[in-house]
Amino acid sequence: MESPVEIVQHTTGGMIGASWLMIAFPLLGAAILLVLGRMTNRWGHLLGVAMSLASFVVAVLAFLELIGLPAEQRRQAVHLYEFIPGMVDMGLLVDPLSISFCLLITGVGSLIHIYSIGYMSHDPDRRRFFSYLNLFVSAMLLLVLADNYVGLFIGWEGVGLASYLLIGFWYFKPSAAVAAKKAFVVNRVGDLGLLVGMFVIITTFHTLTFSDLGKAIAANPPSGGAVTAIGLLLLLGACGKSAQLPLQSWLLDAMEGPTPVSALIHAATMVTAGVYLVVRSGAFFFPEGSPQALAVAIVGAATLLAGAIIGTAKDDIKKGLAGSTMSQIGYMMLGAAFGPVGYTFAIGHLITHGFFKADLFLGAGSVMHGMNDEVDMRKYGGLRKAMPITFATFFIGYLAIIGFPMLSGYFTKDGIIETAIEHNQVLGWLAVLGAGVTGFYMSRMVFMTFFGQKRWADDAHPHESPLVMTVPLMVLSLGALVLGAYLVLSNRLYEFLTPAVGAAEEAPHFAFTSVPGLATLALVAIGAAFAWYKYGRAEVPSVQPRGSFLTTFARRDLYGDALNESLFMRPGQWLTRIAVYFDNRGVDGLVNGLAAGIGGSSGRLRRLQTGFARTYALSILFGAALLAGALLLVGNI
Amino acid sequence: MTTHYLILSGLLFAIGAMGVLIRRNAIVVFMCVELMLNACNLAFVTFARQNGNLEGQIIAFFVMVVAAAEVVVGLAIIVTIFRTRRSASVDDANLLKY
Amino acid sequence: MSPWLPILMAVPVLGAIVVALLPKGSDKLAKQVTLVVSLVVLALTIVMATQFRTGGPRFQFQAAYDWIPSFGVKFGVGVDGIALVLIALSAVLVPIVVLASWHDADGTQSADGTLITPKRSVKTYFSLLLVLEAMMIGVFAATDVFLFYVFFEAMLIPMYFMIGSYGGAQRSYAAVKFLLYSLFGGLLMLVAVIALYVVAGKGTFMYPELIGVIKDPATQKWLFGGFFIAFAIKAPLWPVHTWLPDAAAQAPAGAAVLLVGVLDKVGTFGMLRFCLELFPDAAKAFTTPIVVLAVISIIYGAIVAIGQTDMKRLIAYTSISHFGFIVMGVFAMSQVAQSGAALYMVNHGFSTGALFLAAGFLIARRGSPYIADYGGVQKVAPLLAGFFLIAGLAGLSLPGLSSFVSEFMVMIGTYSSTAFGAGALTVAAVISAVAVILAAVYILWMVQRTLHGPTAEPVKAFKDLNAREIVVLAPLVALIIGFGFFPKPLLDVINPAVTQTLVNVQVDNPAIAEKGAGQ
Amino acid sequence: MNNAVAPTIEYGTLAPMLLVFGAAVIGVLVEAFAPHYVRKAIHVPLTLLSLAGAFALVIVQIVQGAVPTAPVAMGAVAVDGPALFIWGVILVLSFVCVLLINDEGHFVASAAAVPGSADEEEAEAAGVTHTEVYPLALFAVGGMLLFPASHDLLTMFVGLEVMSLPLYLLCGLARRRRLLSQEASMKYFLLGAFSSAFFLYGTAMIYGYAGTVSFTGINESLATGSLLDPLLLIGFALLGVGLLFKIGAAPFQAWKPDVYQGAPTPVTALMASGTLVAAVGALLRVFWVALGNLDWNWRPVIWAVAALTMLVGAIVAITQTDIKRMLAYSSIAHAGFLLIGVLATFDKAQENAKSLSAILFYLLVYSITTVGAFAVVTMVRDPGGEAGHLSRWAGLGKRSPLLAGVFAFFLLAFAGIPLTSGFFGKYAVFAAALSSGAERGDSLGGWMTGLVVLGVVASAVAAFFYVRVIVLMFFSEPAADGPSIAVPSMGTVAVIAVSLLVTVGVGLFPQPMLDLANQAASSLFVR
Repeated sequence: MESPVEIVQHTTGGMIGASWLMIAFPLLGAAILLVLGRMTNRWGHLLGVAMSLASFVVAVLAFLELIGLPAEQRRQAVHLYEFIPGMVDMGLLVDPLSISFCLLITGVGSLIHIYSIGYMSHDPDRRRFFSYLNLFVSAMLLLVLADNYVGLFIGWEGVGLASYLLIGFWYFKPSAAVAAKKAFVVNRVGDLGLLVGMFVIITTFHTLTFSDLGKAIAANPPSGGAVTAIGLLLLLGACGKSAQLPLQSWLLDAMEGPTPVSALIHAATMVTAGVYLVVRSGAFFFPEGSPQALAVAIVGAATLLAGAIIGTAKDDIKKGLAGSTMSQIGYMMLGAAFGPVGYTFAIGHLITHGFFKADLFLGAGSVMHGMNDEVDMRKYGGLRKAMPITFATFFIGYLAIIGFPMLSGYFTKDGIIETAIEHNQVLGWLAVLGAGVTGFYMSRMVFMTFFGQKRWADDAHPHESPLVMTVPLMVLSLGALVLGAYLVLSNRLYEFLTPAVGAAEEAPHFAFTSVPGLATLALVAIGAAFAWYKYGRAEVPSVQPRGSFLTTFARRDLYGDALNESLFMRPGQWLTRIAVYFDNRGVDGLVNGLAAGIGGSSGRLRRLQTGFARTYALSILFGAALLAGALLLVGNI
Repeated sequence: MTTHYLILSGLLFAIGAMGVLIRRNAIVVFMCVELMLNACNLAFVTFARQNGNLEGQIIAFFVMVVAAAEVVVGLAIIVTIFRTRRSASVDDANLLKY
Repeated sequence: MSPWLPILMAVPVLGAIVVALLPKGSDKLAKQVTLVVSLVVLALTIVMATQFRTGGPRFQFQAAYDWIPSFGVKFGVGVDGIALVLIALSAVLVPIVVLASWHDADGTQSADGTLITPKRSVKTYFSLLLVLEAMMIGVFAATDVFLFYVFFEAMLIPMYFMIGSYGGAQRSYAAVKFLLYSLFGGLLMLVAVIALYVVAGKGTFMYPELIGVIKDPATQKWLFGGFFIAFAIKAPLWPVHTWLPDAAAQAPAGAAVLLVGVLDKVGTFGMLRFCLELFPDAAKAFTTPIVVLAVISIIYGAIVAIGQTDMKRLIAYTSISHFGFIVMGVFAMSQVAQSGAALYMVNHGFSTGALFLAAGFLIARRGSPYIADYGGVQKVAPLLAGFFLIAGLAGLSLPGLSSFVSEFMVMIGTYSSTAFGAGALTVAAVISAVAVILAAVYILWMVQRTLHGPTAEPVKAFKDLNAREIVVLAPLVALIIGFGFFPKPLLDVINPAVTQTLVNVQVDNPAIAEKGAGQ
Repeated sequence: MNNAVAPTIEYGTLAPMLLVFGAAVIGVLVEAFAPHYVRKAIHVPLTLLSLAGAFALVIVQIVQGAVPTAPVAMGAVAVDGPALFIWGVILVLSFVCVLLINDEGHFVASAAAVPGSADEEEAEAAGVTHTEVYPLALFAVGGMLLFPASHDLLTMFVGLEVMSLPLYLLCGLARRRRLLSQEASMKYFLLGAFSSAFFLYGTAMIYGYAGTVSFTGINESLATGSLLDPLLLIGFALLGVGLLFKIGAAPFQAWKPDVYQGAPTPVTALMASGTLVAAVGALLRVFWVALGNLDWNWRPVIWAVAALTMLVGAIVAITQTDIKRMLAYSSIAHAGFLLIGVLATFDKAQENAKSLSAILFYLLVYSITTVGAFAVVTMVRDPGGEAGHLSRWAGLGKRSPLLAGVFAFFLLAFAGIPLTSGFFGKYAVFAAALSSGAERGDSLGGWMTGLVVLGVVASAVAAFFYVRVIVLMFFSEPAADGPSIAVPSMGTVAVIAVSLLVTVGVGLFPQPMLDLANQAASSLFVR
């Protein structure tokens, strides 16, 4: 049977044909803001928002045009230009998968742009901030729209760059500078995987374009070995970008960036690029039940637990959310391991997560905004009266993420869990357990922040944020409320994605009363209750108590950094020192030594020139004897 | 019959060379060189006899003339040096070295 | 007989003479004349490049005049695609360098008033620069092996004086090291050149007539060795690289740009042009060891770069790593890899050029090349910081910037090469890919220590880039980004030449991918 | 025997040589009879005109193309293509050297006066000068003409002495640092006499072997007789000593640094250029013409000598601190490069023309550059005379860029950098050597390549000390009490200009000179 992923229509017309505008607008915005510089300080942020909105409009129009088409025509390739002659052309692939990402990116992105107007209003460098945000949006869109791996890779690194710039936005803080560098370098480790993966792909299939790839594979199904290699390499790339084990360590430090950045890049969009990569390549390189698919599942499960555990111990609200992000993406990865159905729920969870996690982050940002940038939850407490709107929206996001029935998270997460259990009991139940932990740490966060008694610093005067910040919160929380139900019930998302990711043997059906589902709910409830018992009812010490071994373990990010430190950084530094020494003393030393040797021999030889005429005469006689001897010798050979 | 003469000339030449190497006084050194030239003359004459042609003997005359010229030049130089340094030792003139 | 190339060489020479003959104290005039001349050359080059027919014969704008008949030497010039782009590179870089080193010879003062370089003869500097330009054009344009050699060696002298008289504290050591190192290689090459002439017995040095003439494998190996060592020193390849960090660190920024950006390319250019096509069997036989050396250079250069404390030395070591890539691409014997390598030569010129110049501007403000003396520059000089960052990103070949395309092509072409010793090539490509991580470390660490963090006390006094400096850096950045997304114009010129090369080397290594979508 | 034929002398062919000798004799008469205040006025034009005239005569012969194909003067002298070329070169060199000699202040007022003594001061005060230097120089030049043109060993010996004896004297006549000068003179004399004794004894043994001293005769008897006769081999070795001593090949190089340093610089220039050219010419004649059939025996030996000479010259020069001494070692190294050319002989004599022209070309460009370099040396002065010590040259480029630039260019030419004459000289010799090595059935084929590689290594080492001087002149700061730059006389300017012109011109367009050399070499040596 011919899998749908092989059918591609080429188009130039219509809004789809013009979908490159989506990338162009923000890019233009970034360029203007960066080139014109200070001149644009006054209106720069507005331009940024405008550009982001513009590409959102384009995305919506393209989306409408796409769903206007019959299902089998919903993969539209747009050829842009010849990139590397004889190897790859630059083109876009507008299909349900990419377009849904476009909507998420531009939609949530625009909201966060708007929010940032208020959040960054006091920052002298707001204009630069918006230029980076635009750059990010454009790169991210290129990532998801590109119809080949090279284009994807360019976007991939582009978002990496934007993330680097934005984490290091407050470059004068050494911690921020270091965090930015760390994020980039760790990501590069993943990029290595993606890069080598591309080597193998092009060598095996002679193309890097998704559509041709489909044909090539259909034409001659490749050996398992190559595909497994490709799959694992791509997975490495995904781990880097999506902060999955073992490349998770950068994400928590990335919170050094301004909160909107954490919301947009390190929660809603960029970090999910790994999931996109897996799903996009799924049809080619991650067939169900293949070892590489299993690897994806394991990574996902491991990360979702690790992230959750880290989340339980963090007092820094943003770091807590970061941990939860890791964990949620772990869920997506887990889902992405199990074929079309899994893809559906993974993408679904990705979208809903995009909403409620952005909601939560921006909420946290709003809290910090009111608490003059205090991030330690032990200095919060009882904020629900001080900032009601923020509280309300944050609370909705909270319910959504812990999977409270009928909210977004509930549908998508349960979908993943059930699919997982269908395919792999162990990992599935681990996911259930993870849900329970989620219930605990999210409740803990809510209780510590909004309930209980005030633990504010004396100079703190918490106040509600301006509308420009709260309106986006409301919109996002609305999404957090309803989106899951809309996507999952009656398989809307599944049907929509099928042309892009292929069809399953049997369409998924969401069961409200399934054993895993109920178990999940129960565990979540227990977790929430325990959180209430520890942080809601009881007094919260405003200084961190030195917790048990387990707590420290979690606080230290499961010793991930310590591991990198001792495993890579220190040996690396030693290696560098040795190499430098070797280069100066060894290689260069050899050269200089040779020179010195010649010089020395010269110094010795000139001593033979004693200045005594009789010595010279001797040398002449000597030479004469040698000459005669040699001649006789040669003559008689 | 002529080999003896050759051996003699060889000995003379060797003695001259040795003298150049071991004697310090410039005059003596120079005389040793002259000795070497005369050894050559002897050899020439001998070979002329051996080859039965006159060239060798003619050459001998040439050599004498050249040797005479050499004496003139040589003595001039050695005397100047002696006047300057109050010594005719070859080894004392040892400023130019290394 | 096309006059293009001779004119292109004559203009700078005449310019140099004019500049040298200017009356005393007319420094400003000298600079202006130099700038004008270099711009004229650039214009001529652009016009010439537009005349170049990609479909046409391999060598175009050919001209050959008898020079030394009794040695069989002709003044023979002509360009194929690769030579053309490299000549264009030189023509682009020179005016930029002229502007960049506008005050290098005037004697510069650091922000805190200490004298960095004393006043030196301005006229000499700029006339040397023009002479160098003529020779750079000549060396790429020469189709007569002897002529190539002559330029190859003669180029050293102006650069030697530029480093020696206008460089930093250690300049004379660096200059002598540079000269002797290259001279030694060159002399070995001279032996090979003569031997080539003798063995070929064609009575000519004209390159096209010498292709495929040397049959005996043993002879090929010896001659290959003679050429290769010279080029390896020039490139420079590990382990004969140690002259570059000294030279580049001591040279004034402008000279360093030309040294690393163009002069060293002669090495890799020579490998591609001479080592491969004149001695194909030897080239194939030596592929594996040379690729091993290249990979060592890539990784080793990157690691040592990380450990540097001196900005210019660091950049020099990054170049060693990049040259490793170029050499690897050349000897991967595949269309993609070699096109990538040729493209890399150009892109590296732009990226490293920008990096050296930006670093130079930084150093000119502080008077110290040491990274530790900086910090928080972005606060006081955001423009400078921005350019420096972009240049750095080009240095770590960030996708979307020109260097990525070439590095990507080299690696992918090497990996997928089916040439002799393909197994080794595959491994080499994978190992070399590790460099993308190391590159991120050495560039971003430098960026972090110089641009970011709290602003260091002496840095506070920095002025941001002035108009001249912006004019210097902007075109480079534009080219870097432009060719990052549209490498096609360059590749279309390069590809036919590479194809011809591969034909002459008798390697059948077709393009690895059929055309992508939409073709 | 009794019907002896009257000897014939081809005066026309020998005219250049005779003119020089004649002028020299007249010079002696002038010394004898003219009052001292007019002597110089007579000597200078006399010398210069005679040299110019001789050169003109050479040109005439070349233009006429009436190059004799047989030895003249009863087989004593061979005025063939190479000889004429060498004559031309020597005459040009000696002309420019006389211009240098002509310059004030190089020569002692009264050689007889003890240095530092009262009568020396008197002599200087009186402004007397040794005008004998002019006839002496002419005699030396005459010897240089005869030496490479002689066609039997006796004539060669006489030529050798006629060339050397005046030089011995000239070496001792420096005005400044007279002790050094006299010492140089004595060393040169003793060692020269010593080596010529070897030459003479070698001649005797060859005579004993061949029964004749004429090259033709020796060559013929080699063709028939045994090549393993000890008489022949030892005789050849002793001849070699004399010749190699003159060109300063190791291990006979010891005299060169001392003498070059001690002698008055104009004389050094004459020795470094003229003597070298003449000696190499003579060497070629003996090795190629007389002993051409013996080359299977001597090539390995000369191979070793060449290698040793190049390396010793290049390496020892590195640590020299006196400019003239350094140039002396450089000239030793170049002698080694020339020997590479001497080795480049072929089976078919006709091909030897290639090597021959290479050597002639090398001699031309090298000697001219050398004269120029020494001319520059004469201009850099301290209160006590020329600033010999290298440290005094520091920063010269700052104080007089032009002079320093010219000198740097000469040094680059010595180092053989392309676009200088020196490069093409080296190239020609190396090419000849490699092609001779490449010819089929040459047992030394690989060895020749090895020697050339050794040669380039040596030139790389040599490059170091040339470059070192450039570094001193340009890259280091001038000393406070740096040497003064003498206001050059017209003569010196002319010398520097000429040699610069040749070095640059040949560096850019070597073809004309190559044509000359080829034409000269095409006819090869007469046999």
